[in-house]
Amino acid sequence: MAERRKPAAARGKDPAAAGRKAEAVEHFPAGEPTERLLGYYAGMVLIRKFELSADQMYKRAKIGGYCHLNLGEEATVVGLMDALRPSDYLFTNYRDHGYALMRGMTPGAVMAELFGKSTGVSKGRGGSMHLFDTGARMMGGYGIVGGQLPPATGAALALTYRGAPGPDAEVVMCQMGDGTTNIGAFHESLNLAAVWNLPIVYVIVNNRLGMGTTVEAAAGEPELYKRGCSYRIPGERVDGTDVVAVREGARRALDRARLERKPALLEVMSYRLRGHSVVDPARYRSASDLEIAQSADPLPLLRRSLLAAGLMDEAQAQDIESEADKKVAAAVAFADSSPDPTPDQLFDYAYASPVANAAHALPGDPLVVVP
Amino acid sequence: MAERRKPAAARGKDPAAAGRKAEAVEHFPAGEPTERLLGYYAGMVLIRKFELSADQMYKRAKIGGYCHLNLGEEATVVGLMDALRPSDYLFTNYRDHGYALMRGMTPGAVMAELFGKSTGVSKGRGGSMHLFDTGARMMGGYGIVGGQLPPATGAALALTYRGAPGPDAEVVMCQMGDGTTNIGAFHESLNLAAVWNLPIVYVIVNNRLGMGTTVEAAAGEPELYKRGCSYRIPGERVDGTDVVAVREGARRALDRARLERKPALLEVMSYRLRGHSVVDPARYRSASDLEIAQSADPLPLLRRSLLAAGLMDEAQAQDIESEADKKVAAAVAFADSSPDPTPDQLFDYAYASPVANAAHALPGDPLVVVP
Amino acid sequence: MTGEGTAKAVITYRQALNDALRAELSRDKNVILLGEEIGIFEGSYKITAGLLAEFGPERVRDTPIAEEGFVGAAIGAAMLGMRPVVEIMTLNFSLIAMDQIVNHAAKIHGMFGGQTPVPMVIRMPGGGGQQLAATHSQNLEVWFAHVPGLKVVAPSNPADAKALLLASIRDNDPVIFLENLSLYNTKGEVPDGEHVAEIGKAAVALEGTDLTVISYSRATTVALQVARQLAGEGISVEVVDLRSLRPLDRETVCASVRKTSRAVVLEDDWLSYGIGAEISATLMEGAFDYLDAPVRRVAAAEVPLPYAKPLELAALPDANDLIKVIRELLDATGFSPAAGHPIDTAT
Amino acid sequence: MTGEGTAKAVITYRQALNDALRAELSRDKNVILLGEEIGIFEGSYKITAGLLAEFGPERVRDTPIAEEGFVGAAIGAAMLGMRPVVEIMTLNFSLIAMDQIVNHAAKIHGMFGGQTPVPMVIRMPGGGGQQLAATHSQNLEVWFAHVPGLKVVAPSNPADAKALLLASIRDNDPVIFLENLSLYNTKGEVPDGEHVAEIGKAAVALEGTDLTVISYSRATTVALQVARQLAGEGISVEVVDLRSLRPLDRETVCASVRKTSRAVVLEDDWLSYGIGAEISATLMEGAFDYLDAPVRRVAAAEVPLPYAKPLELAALPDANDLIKVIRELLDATGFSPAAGHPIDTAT
Ligand SMILES: Cc1ncc(C[n+]2csc(CCOP(=O)(O)OP(=O)(O)O)c2C)c(N)n1
Ligand SMILES: Cc1ncc(C[n+]2csc(CCOP(=O)(O)OP(=O)(O)O)c2C)c(N)n1
Ligand SMILES: [Mg+2]
Ligand SMILES: [Mg+2]
Repeated sequence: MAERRKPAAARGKDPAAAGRKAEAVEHFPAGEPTERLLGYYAGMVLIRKFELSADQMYKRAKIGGYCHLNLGEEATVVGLMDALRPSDYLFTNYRDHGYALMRGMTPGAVMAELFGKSTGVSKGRGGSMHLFDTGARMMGGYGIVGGQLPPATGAALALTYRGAPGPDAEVVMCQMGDGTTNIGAFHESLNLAAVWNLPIVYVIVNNRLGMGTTVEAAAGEPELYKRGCSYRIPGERVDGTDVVAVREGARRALDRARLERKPALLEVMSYRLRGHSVVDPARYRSASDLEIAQSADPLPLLRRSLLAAGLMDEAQAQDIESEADKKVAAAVAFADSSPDPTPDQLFDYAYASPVANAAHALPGDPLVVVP
Repeated sequence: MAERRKPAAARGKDPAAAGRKAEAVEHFPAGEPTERLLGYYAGMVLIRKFELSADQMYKRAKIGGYCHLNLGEEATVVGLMDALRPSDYLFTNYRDHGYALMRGMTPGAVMAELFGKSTGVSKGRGGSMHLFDTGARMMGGYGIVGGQLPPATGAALALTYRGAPGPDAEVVMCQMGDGTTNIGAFHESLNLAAVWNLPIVYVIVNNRLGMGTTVEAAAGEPELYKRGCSYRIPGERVDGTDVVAVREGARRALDRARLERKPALLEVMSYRLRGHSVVDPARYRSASDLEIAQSADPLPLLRRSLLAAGLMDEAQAQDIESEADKKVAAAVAFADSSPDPTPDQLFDYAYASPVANAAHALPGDPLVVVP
Repeated sequence: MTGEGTAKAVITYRQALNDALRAELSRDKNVILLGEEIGIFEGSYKITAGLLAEFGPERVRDTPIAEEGFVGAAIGAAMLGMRPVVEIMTLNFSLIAMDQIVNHAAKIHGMFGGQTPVPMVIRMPGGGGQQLAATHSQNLEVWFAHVPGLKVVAPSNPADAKALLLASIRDNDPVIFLENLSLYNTKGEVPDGEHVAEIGKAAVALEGTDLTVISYSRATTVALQVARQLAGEGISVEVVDLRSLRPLDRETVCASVRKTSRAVVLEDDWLSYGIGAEISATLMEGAFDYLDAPVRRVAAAEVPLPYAKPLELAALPDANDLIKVIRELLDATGFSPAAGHPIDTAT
Repeated sequence: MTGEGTAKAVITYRQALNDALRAELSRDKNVILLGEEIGIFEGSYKITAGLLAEFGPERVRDTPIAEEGFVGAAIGAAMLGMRPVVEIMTLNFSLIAMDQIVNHAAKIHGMFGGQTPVPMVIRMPGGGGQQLAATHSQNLEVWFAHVPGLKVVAPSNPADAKALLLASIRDNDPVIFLENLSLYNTKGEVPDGEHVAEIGKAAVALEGTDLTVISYSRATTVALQVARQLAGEGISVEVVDLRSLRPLDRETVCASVRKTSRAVVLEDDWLSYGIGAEISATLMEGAFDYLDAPVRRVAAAEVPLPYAKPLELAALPDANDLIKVIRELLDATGFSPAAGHPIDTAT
């Protein structure tokens, strides 16, 4: 498939500039197979529908706890995940539904996790923030900001004991939000990856906000892709509303990790269409800010572009969309009809190696039996 | 006094290059008052003699615990402290004896602290790593690597509530070692200082080693003054064996903090003449590495230069040296004859605000009195 | 308590905290608030609602996500005379700041020979029961309670929340101020005017004669509910609300159990090495000869708290668990209920 | 224990650890060591001496000063099948890594539904008494012992140190392996060959009939010394060495005290909310009717540990404190010593 490398000079610009997107159409690189582009659209639509459904299900109290959606980040998620191979490893933050779906976890098993069912990808133990699947090499969504970075770095360390760098090498991708670049774990992790030459790509999904805080208010260097400077890790910024641009940027970074066994930093400029989590009305957000985000919504953009380029017709688009509706409805039905874990299973995963005298008492149960 | 500003282009070079120092003499900037230069020599000699005495006292078991010396860093310490005003605040790491002395704490009270006496600057509670003096605005030596950075940053934050930036503004200097730039607290602190525009100068004393680890092995960007890049904090590197160069570099950084209320980063290239602490024989160190350090010893260098420039004669030099000997001997005598804190004082500083039911039991004492 | 207001209003725990912060920001210009999202977002749990608008971004300062950095910054600011009140969004994130809390805030006054106080407060909510899963549902109050140099309070009701927050802000030592997610919407009477509690004192929240339940924070609300329920059955339960975990008011705890001869500790945290262990050990030392039976502990099952509701419910202690243990203890000691002890529900 | 070596050598605790690490590095190529200064410096306390030379810099990996980073990196490496053994230079620095230890290492197996074990060991020495002052003299083992998902061991002698380190490295869960600065130079017999201890089991280190001292790590050496001394006076002290703090072998502790009817806990950490509290509470529950008097606790004074030697000595528990409390307890229970109980000092 054709490589569309942007001229180096163009990298580092924020291509998704305010207010210009609403009317724009994307131009696809020559040689990009149509099925692939339609597949991207299908993936993005699936994420969108899944997230809207999760929002509804939360309101119906089928889902509890914290629930963070990828709405607005669909092109980012799909582009990143298409660049990642099945043999690669992924670590993400808590905003992880779309990644799980694109990593091949079934919508039913993901929804079941959100519902806290025993058929969920983490057996109902983790919930929305903690999706995990060994087979998919999705090594977890993590709820502590920055918490995923050191383990992801260590996973890359483990890979250095497995084999040499090269076109077939396994690598790690570690996703995080913009706000995460300000925490100590970011610094320590990138530094370790640099001094140890680890095959890892750190991806910053810059959706311009950490909860209600702007990047400018939180980061001394708000051009986040430059923050590899403190470790001599090269950085690149791509347009997160353009799925192909994301994929290409991710590939370049992954190539460096794969072929040279060196870390890379990728910043994906994206938007958050809603509040921080489903319960956040985001009143702190100005109307114009929201408008910019909405005008950059990658879904209508890609739809329009595919139609305009004649790569998809309206019927196909609707097929894709209703297909996604069906998948999501089936996922909800599966989750709904799945069994709850039962209290007798509470200590099932307490330890991986069995151990004498483990404290497995329920509240109020006596600890010691007096003879 | 005359300003000797290096051309900007020269900044950032490591001026204390290997093996060139042994024969070199320093050239002093025009207009630099002789007494001041002699004062620098006197300060450096005092630190040297104090540290050698501390080493001896440790071997005689007058001093316990960990004890880290400034041997080799005398020009760095004196230059930094001369640039700092009495109204400024200082935070350092555990390698703090020289800073305490140059901040005006008496050698006797510093030595008494090392001896764990109640006349010590921290009343014998802190020891070598934890020298503190409210009056001298020496806000502590800190034993946890990087631990001093967040509090120092917060001290600078407090200053922003006190008054406007300007030539009389108070500022904070926060010293650390090269190895400290790899820990999370470094990142979080510099970032806070940047986004909040705090009047603080972070000083990295790059003595090329963190215990046995070289800067190159530990830091992804081993040119440490560049590590402000992730926060848009400007950095500068100066020759830590040249007391005037250190002072000038520190002044430039302090000026930025004072006048513009913005953080700055200063890297001072220095050498460690001995092991990490008094008990470390530093067997990991190559002969050539040690030779380089010894050839850069700032004491003979400054002595030679002052003699060569005719600013000091041999008799004056010997006077300065024997004066320092006397001060150190008096410090030891003072420390030796000072009283130990007594067990009844154990809970004296348990709390700053008295509180009901404080747990002040000695080992084995009952906690509750049964009626 | 100082102050003399007698009028009372019924407000939420959240509002009580907000009132206390507003009062102290108004009273003392050295008081500043620091934390993630406390300004424009008004706090993740809206404790700081309205304060940015009223006091501006320098007094109510949003921080980057950097718990170690901003907790440490509060320490340094306190050393220079400010009185920072830090919000850590939830207690779980305090793990990132632990070096600054334990190696710095708790040590600086003593280690430097009493030369600098560190007058700061760290407010944070703990607690499970919200399906926030393992990393977002912890309590860990026992960690802080174990550390000399810290003071640790855990108020259970709006009046104490306000009075203890005022006391904590005016205290010259670092105070860990423990809130609980489940308490924010609970209501209670708070007297008007300035009431400043004394740190280090437990309270007898409800008097009783047959058995003492010792608890703190959210668990006290459960204990009180159970006590009122059992009163109808002729069982007179005394509830001791610890309020302060460090210092621990051992005398009040022991005095109560010397009277009732039976004790149960109810806490939300994991059982082993929890607060209940210290309470039980304290009663061992201070009420051994008065005890009719061993002190019982009701606490959380020892697992990373699962997300799924049935598992979460099974793992966390509730009123039924407490009632069951109280009955077991009464049975074991041959208790037969007097018909309907009158109890003072207004306490 | 598995393995059948009967020959024994007298070696130091340090050497026992070094031997165990060497054995595991040789046995399993997935075992790697990570930590500050463990390579060219050979470890701050020389536990890893010679291992870099023998196994090279990839198996014995020096890290930058970044406890959170390299502890977390060990977690991720473990998730991919490595068996990292991390050295944190002293326990005090683990505070920086606490989020990775408690929110990640301890949670990942359970929170993700048992899909990935986290087979890693964190070795670190705690302890005071070396004049290292407040921030470098802590124990805090009770913090780790409180956390589900972790296993926590604290061996008191070279044989246990070796056998438990082998067990910890082969275990599929994160194990906190607590050493103590004062133990490194202590000597003891270590059987040749491969002996792998069972985690979660306490040991009766010395049998006795009159009183039980419960302790772990360095404190056990003090307890044994005191027991041997008091044996000469006709006082027969049983010493229970906990060895594992999580899981806690409650049955062995209770069985001993049901026999002796008197118990003292000796620990190096601060008293309130320490290990001793859980032991006392456990005895409350499991030996109440057998106790002749309340369980006593001997622990450190609750201050940030001062540097000055006289203050440090006053703050830390020692043999004299233990003897004093044992005598008080014996006196209170009307004990009169039999002349010279024979004791088996070889246990
Ligand atoms: C250490 C820590 N501090 C605070 C939080 C609360 N919190 C959850 S998400 C979030 C904002 C993160 O922003 P960003 O990294 O930009 O990711 P986004 O949510 O935008 O995807 C915060 C502060 C947390 N989970 N962990
Ligand atoms: C958080 C933490 N980790 C490890 C240590 C042990 N330690 C003490 S000093 C030191 C090396 C520090 O090197 P550097 O910052 O270069 O300072 P220098 O000693 O050279 O002045 C280490 C690892 C510590 N005190 N704190
Ligand atoms: Mg964001
Ligand atoms: Mg250094």
